[in-house]
Amino acid sequence: MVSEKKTGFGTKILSNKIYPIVFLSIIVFVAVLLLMLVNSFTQTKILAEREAKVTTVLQKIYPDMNDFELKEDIYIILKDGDVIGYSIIAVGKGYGGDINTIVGLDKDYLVKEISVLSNTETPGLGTKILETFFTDQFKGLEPQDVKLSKDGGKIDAISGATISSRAVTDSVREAMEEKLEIIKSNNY
Amino acid sequence: MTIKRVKFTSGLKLPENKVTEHMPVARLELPSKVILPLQQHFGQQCNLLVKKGEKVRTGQLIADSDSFISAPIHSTITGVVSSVFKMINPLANSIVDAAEITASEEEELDFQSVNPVLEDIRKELGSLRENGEIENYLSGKIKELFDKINSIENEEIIASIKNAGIVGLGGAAFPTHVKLRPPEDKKIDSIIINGCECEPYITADHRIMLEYGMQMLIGAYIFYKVLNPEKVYIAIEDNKEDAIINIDSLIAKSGLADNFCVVSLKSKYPMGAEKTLIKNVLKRKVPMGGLPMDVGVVVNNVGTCKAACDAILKGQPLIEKIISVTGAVANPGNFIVRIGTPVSEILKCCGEFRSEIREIILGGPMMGNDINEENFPVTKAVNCILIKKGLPRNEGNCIRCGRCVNICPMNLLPLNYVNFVKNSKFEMCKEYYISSCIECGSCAYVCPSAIPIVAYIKTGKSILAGK
Amino acid sequence: MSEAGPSLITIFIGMVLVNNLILAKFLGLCPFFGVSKKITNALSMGAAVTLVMLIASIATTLIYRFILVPFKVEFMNIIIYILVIASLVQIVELFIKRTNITLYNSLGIYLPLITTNCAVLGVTLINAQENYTMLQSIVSALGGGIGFTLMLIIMSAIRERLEFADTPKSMRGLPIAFIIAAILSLAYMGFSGLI
Amino acid sequence: MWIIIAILTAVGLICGVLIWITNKTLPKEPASLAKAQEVSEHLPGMNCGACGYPGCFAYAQALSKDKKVFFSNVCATVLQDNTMLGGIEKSLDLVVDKNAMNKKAVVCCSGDCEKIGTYVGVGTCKSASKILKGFKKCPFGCLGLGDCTHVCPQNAISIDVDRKIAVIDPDKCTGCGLCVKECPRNIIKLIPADSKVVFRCSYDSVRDIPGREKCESGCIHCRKCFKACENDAIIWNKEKQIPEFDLSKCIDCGACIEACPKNVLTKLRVDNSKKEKVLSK
Amino acid sequence: MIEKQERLTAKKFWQELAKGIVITNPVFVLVLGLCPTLAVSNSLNNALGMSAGVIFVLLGSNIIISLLRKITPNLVRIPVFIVVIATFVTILSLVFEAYLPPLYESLGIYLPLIVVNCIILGRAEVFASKNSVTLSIADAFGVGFGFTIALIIVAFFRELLGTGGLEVFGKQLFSIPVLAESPMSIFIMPPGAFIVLGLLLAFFRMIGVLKHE
Amino acid sequence: MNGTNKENITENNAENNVLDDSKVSDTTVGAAKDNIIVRDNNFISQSPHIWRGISSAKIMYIFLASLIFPSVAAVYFFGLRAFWVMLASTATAVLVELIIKKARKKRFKMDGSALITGLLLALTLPPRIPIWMVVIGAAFSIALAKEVFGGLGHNIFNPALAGRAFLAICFPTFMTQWYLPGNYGVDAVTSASPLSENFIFQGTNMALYRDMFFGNTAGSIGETSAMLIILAGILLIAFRIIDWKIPLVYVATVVIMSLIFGEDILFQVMAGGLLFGAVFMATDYVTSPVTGLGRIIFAVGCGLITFLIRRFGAMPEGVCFSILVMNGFTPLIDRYIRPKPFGYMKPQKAKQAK
Ligand SMILES: Cc1cc2nc3c(=O)[nH]c(=O)nc-3n(C[C@H](O)[C@H](O)[C@H](O)COP(=O)(O)O)c2cc1C
Ligand SMILES: Cc1cc2nc3c(=O)[nH]c(=O)nc-3n(C[C@H](O)[C@H](O)[C@H](O)COP(=O)(O)O)c2cc1C
Ligand SMILES: Cc1cc2nc3c(=O)[nH]c(=O)nc-3n(C[C@H](O)[C@H](O)[C@H](O)COP(=O)(O)O)c2cc1C
Ligand SMILES: Cc1cc2nc3c(=O)[nH]c(=O)nc-3n(C[C@H](O)[C@H](O)[C@H](O)CO)c2cc1C
Ligand code: SF4
Ligand code: SF4
Ligand code: SF4
Ligand code: SF4
Ligand code: FES
Repeated sequence: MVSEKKTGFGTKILSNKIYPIVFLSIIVFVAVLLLMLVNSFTQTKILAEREAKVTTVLQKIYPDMNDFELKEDIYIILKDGDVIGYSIIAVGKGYGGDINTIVGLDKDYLVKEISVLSNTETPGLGTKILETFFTDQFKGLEPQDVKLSKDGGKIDAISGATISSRAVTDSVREAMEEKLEIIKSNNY
Repeated sequence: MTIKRVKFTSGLKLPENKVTEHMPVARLELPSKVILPLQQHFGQQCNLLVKKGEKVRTGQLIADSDSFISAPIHSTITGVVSSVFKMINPLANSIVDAAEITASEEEELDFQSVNPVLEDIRKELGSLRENGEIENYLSGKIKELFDKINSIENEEIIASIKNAGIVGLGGAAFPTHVKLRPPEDKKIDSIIINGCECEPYITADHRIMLEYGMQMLIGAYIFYKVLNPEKVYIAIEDNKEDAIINIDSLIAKSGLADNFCVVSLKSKYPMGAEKTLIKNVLKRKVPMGGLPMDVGVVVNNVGTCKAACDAILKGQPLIEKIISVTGAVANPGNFIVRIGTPVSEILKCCGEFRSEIREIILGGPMMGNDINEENFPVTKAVNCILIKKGLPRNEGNCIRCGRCVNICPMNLLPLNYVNFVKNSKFEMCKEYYISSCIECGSCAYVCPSAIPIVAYIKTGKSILAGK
Repeated sequence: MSEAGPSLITIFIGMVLVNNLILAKFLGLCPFFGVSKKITNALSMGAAVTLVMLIASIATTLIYRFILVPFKVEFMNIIIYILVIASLVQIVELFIKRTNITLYNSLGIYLPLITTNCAVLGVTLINAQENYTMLQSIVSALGGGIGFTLMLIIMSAIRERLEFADTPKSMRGLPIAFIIAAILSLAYMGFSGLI
Repeated sequence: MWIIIAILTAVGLICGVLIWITNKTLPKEPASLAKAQEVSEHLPGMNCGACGYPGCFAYAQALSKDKKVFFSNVCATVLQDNTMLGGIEKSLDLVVDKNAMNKKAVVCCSGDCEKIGTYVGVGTCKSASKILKGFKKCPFGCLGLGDCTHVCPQNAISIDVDRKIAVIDPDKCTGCGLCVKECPRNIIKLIPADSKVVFRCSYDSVRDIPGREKCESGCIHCRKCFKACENDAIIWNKEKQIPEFDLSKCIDCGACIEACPKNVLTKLRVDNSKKEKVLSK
Repeated sequence: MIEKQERLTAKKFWQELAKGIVITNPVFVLVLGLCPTLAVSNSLNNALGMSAGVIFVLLGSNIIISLLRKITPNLVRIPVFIVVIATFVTILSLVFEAYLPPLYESLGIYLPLIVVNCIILGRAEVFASKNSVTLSIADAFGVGFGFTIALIIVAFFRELLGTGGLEVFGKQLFSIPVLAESPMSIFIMPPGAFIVLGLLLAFFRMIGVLKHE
Repeated sequence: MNGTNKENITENNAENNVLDDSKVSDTTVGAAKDNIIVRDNNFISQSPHIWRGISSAKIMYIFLASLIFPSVAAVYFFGLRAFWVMLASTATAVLVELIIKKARKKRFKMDGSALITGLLLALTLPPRIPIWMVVIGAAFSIALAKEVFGGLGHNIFNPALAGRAFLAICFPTFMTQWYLPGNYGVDAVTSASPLSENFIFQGTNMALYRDMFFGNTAGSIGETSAMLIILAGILLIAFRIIDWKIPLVYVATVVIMSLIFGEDILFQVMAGGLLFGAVFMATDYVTSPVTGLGRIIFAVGCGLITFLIRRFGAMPEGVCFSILVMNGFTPLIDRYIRPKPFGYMKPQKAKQAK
């Protein structure tokens, strides 16, 4: 299609043997350049969004917080510079995939509140882990109590969704046990 | 006793319905006319040698062909060629020439010459009327007879069989002389005489083995002499115990026990089909697309043996044969009929139909062909006339039950052919080896959805053959 | 492999059965429905896709680990990945066209479709998302390709059989293929939780 | 930032080079393929197979190798369509006399005849004709089970339920000839599209089959049509005992049609308003 | 050919537009771009977001490719087209991530996959690389709207049956009493997507909108 | 190309050729061919001219009869509620089939297959599932898993199982609520089925086996009593309705896998729907391969997948899904697993022979 057009100047370039390579490179170059530009505009906004998201979640758990610090995957919640709690992320394997839960601890290392950030459970069944009747059970528990009642803990599983319930509970407990050690040893 | 019993075989257990089993063979009176299609065998159609209006005698050659795979045709009564026309051959679904011969009063025989050494036997046989007498006479002189037969050249025997127009009477009507002349490189080590008669209703072969046992055995001996195999097996299903015993004793009497033996087979359909028969008797498998002689075997029907005996001993060409007339008729029976006798003449002797809506089937219920009117003649390939109540089938969807697959003696997948033919995928039929099907009908018999599978297969085959 | 992560067998089973590209992830549907009428075509299409997937995974993992991550330009992955894949397909197409014309005819317009086959890009993106190592990427691509081919073959065998079926007229062809895909996907949901 | 841009551009460059090298090193594609590609653009693309090749592209390949194929294996759909035909003529450098090649299929059977019995079996003409040459008295007549209707890509064939025979709509028929091959009784014939009179009987030379005499609606070889034609357009075929037509002389007067006592002769376009389409696709 | 088409009339523009929506509806007629259609049609929200994205990319790439059509060498045609498309997709995904994070998350991997949406490359190959810029714009809009309509129809059924109600941009439109309590969740899962699209295709064929095979 | 039309023709033809005794007309034709009798009441058909006479419908009804065992047990264990579930399911199945056949202008034949589908579906459901869900499931079975493919004989997937899988994914909550037999009341307590995560049995193994053998466990309404299912299976095999290969190989595979992985064999065999599926559902002709070897492969596949899902998967039960998965493989198996024709020789060998 291209070579048929015989119009003076263009012909020479267009029929050059390595023209395809050059053309492709130019296109890639322009595209990459363009993307770098766009990215530089949006980057700040994206980062801000991400941070805002974390803040809103934390804000919900600690209404009176006004700042936080991130150390070794642990959010240290501050109010006017004083530590009022710690937040950690727990990842468990549910029925449909990973379940990410944010666990808010108070100063005494007890669960203040948990909130499921993302999941891929069966709607209407596994997704009941989002509901408060389930998450409220965690309030005030120590790590060793964060277990399904079947397994000897204090959390009642959602009927029909044991797998999801267990995934949340176990991941919360494991995360707490692991991170509390870090918190205690480093004295955050 | 030299009975070999084969116990375990696969196959279909059919309701036998062999009502004519105990009815002795009766000779039908000569027909007032016969119709002789010029192709009654597998192979080339013959050219008519007589003209309309010409007078012919019983046994006179009226049609022949130059082709190797072909068999001449003889007039079966004495009379005048009253017309020459075309007719539909129901067995091959083709249009063939045919000659009609109207009988005259007196029967005149025109048999071929017989080898000089057998001349006297023929004379003596000619004086005997009753079949029983013939049998007795033959068994009396059996050793002498074998010697005489041994002294005849193979070529001459084969030529006589060819000139007698003998074809396989087991159903395929394959010219017998072709089978007696295997290619040089194929050594025949066994002959199987097929007395299975696995189809329901038919009893013609059974009666031959009971009443014409000696003649059959002599026929078998003739084949034995020509092909010179190590062993001759006479294969009979175990529902014909009397025939097994009869043949066994005849073998013993004739001193053939070294090389001849009776094989008793389970009565399963399709035991009589060449390939299954060879498998069951000899445990050999005829290769796909191959012939029995590829595994060193020749299979012949008992009727063919008797015809060979008639031809060699009496010089009588194939002008008559034994058939069963059975089914929904008042007086069923086994009859000797002249070839070419219209079905209507035979049925006259058998009384009224017992069923209004009926099928007239030439052959057995599993493989026979329907005809639509009673003027069709009995040809060389017909061994039974079966009148049956029509069976309207309500073809349903295949439910893939696999029954057809299990039953198929050729290990095929019959259900696929139905789909392929329905959807004109004939090439696929080839891929699934449709040509291996022997059209035994087992699959259609067991199909719970009443699919006429064989009809589909026949369609597919003939389309592939480009017909 | 220094990084922890799902074991290779988990990745493989996951890609073949549990998170089958076609049935669970909705990737590569166009060729799945387009090239599944005959088993032979399905096989060669599957093989071609698997091959491209494998090479693409290796190339993109290299690019991801050694260019995009160090320079913190992960957002560039789409454009670079697709460039690599498109070039690869172009090469494969040229290769088949020039060496085996019958194969080319039977694959016909679907060869270029491999480029736009979501499955290939999908696998490379998943690899990046899950931060798989080289070995893991290879296994994941292999699993993805095999899962894709398997479904393609199953589907084509079913459709070959359905050619003989008395399917309602308006259901013939694609609609019935969708229903088959639905029930297949239903059946393969039974594998969930295997990993 | 410039480094990364440079690196990524380099990736693009590498890709381009690889493609370029592949292109150079592999053998060139045969020129015929490009030609076939071009030809196939002017083909209908239905892949009906009527031309005798497995598909349109195969046909195109054959055409690009030898353009005479167009005359031996003509694609009737192209013949009907001027733009396609023009395209083919141009790309193959051909001149096609459209009229000479244009054909219509007609069913050479004019009606139901008696049946010889109740046929119970597979409902296709192919199967039915395998047994006693079909269940109709005439061993040549149309069985009316409609095998031909399934193959017609134009849906031109339907079954006339009254007469139980197939009827072809000449306006839809493109003369592709698929039905001719399909009919097991060989009674569909291709005749020039400008034929005026159609002889609708196939019962010619084979006669006198007992019980299967010629049917009520067939030719009785009375020669009345031959006598009725004043323009010598009918030639009597002595061997087959049937009329044949000289198109150039026929003036479409209809005298022969009038004369035929058995209504075996009809116009190409018969009035088929009564016809009920029951079995077409 | 090309010259002729460039003498464009307003009528032709509208024709192309309409053709894209109905006659060559990318989903129902051409059956292309299935992956995003099925993957993101589990809710009306996602469907709308996806459609917007597709229209944007289609428009952008059609314009650029149409502009480049005369100087693009055949050998690297596809890589070039796809790079152009990918650029737009990346821009889109950056913008979505920055300004519409919820949508960005729910579209997930399918947002980048717009790049391989067969529709877009298909249009580039079949249309934009052979036609003028204006016509390409019409084509982009036509096909884009066709895609949108298809997506909305599919999403409508899936969300309705799968959740027992409809919700757009956070507003509950309505819900069906019994279903809302125990929704047929299969419809927002993969099998449901196949079923809905399959039945829709059959339905359109039945009422004669689409041709039978 | 067009199965529809051809079927029409056959039907048409059968109707055209109705046996009408009044039409018996003896016509004598021609002089030379005297006494040729053409009769309308003459049948002409291809061989064979006899037929065994066990029709598909008969097979279906015998199969249905064998289903009486688990059905009666279901009512005994789970009360009238089970009966209503069965009734709703069968009625819906037959009704939907009728409607679709009518809409497609096809003959509706009561061949019992829809009854089987309906009943089998019901027997695989938990006892307290809401009736409207049963109706949806049965409608799905017949409409989208059977009739879209063309009806009896054409479907790829087992309709009853497809319906069950549909329900399992649609309404997982309801489909995972089991009840112990015997308490028919409105407020019956849920109980775990033996394969469930939290199934705890207080008692000896023997007692557990006994309960499972006689059917005194929680589970789908038809699957609990191993004894009756085995009995029905033996009868079906004896009457040659089902092929022994599928159920036997299926169960044997699970047994072998249990041995390898050290599971409790008797428990694995009797728990859940394994026996029920192996006897009644994997044996469905339409959706399983036709050849013997094919069936064995099919059954082994079913067994492996069942065990895989039970042991490693999230679902407590794998029978339904494994049979469905293998149904998908059936056309492939049938395509490539073919018996060698009688006397088959490899092409080269055949050439050498010639
Ligand atoms: C389609 C389907 C989806 C399911 N989804 C979930 C889920 O999201 N979460 C869960 O824990 N169990 C789910 N299950 C149920 C599990 O397979 C299993 O039955 C349950 O975990 C057992 O819980 P129970 O002991 O509380 O009854 C689902 C089941 C099916 C059939
Ligand atoms: C083309 C052809 C050639 C044959 N040639 C021979 C032959 O040379 N020798 C032989 O013994 N049989 C030959 N046969 C006969 C077959 O072996 C067999 O006897 C015949 O087909 C009848 O068998 P059936 O009744 O089982 O069908 C031939 C058959 C066919 C079809
Ligand atoms: C299904 C089937 C069944 C047959 N049954 C018999 C039978 O019962 N008796 C018999 O003599 N031939 C039977 N034949 C024919 C034999 O295969 C074979 O052709 C015959 O025995 C050869 O002998 P002939 O040439 O003397 O006829 C049968 C053939 C087929 C295909
Ligand atoms: C032995 C046998 C087993 C059957 N099993 C099933 C079954 O599991 N599910 C079902 O829906 N129908 C079953 N049917 C009925 C029928 O075959 C089934 O509905 C077909 O799949 C419909 O085409 C069975 C029938 C028989 C004879
Ligand atoms: S397929 Fe042929 S050989 Fe096999 S059972 Fe049927 S008719 Fe007999
Ligand atoms: S016996 Fe009949 S129903 Fe059974 S598989 Fe064979 S053709 Fe189908
Ligand atoms: S013309 Fe058509 S309907 Fe008539 S016999 Fe031929 S194929 Fe059958
Ligand atoms: S009627 Fe025959 S020749 Fe005419 S278009 Fe149809 S198939 Fe072709
Ligand atoms: S959109 Fe076509 S393959 Fe995914």
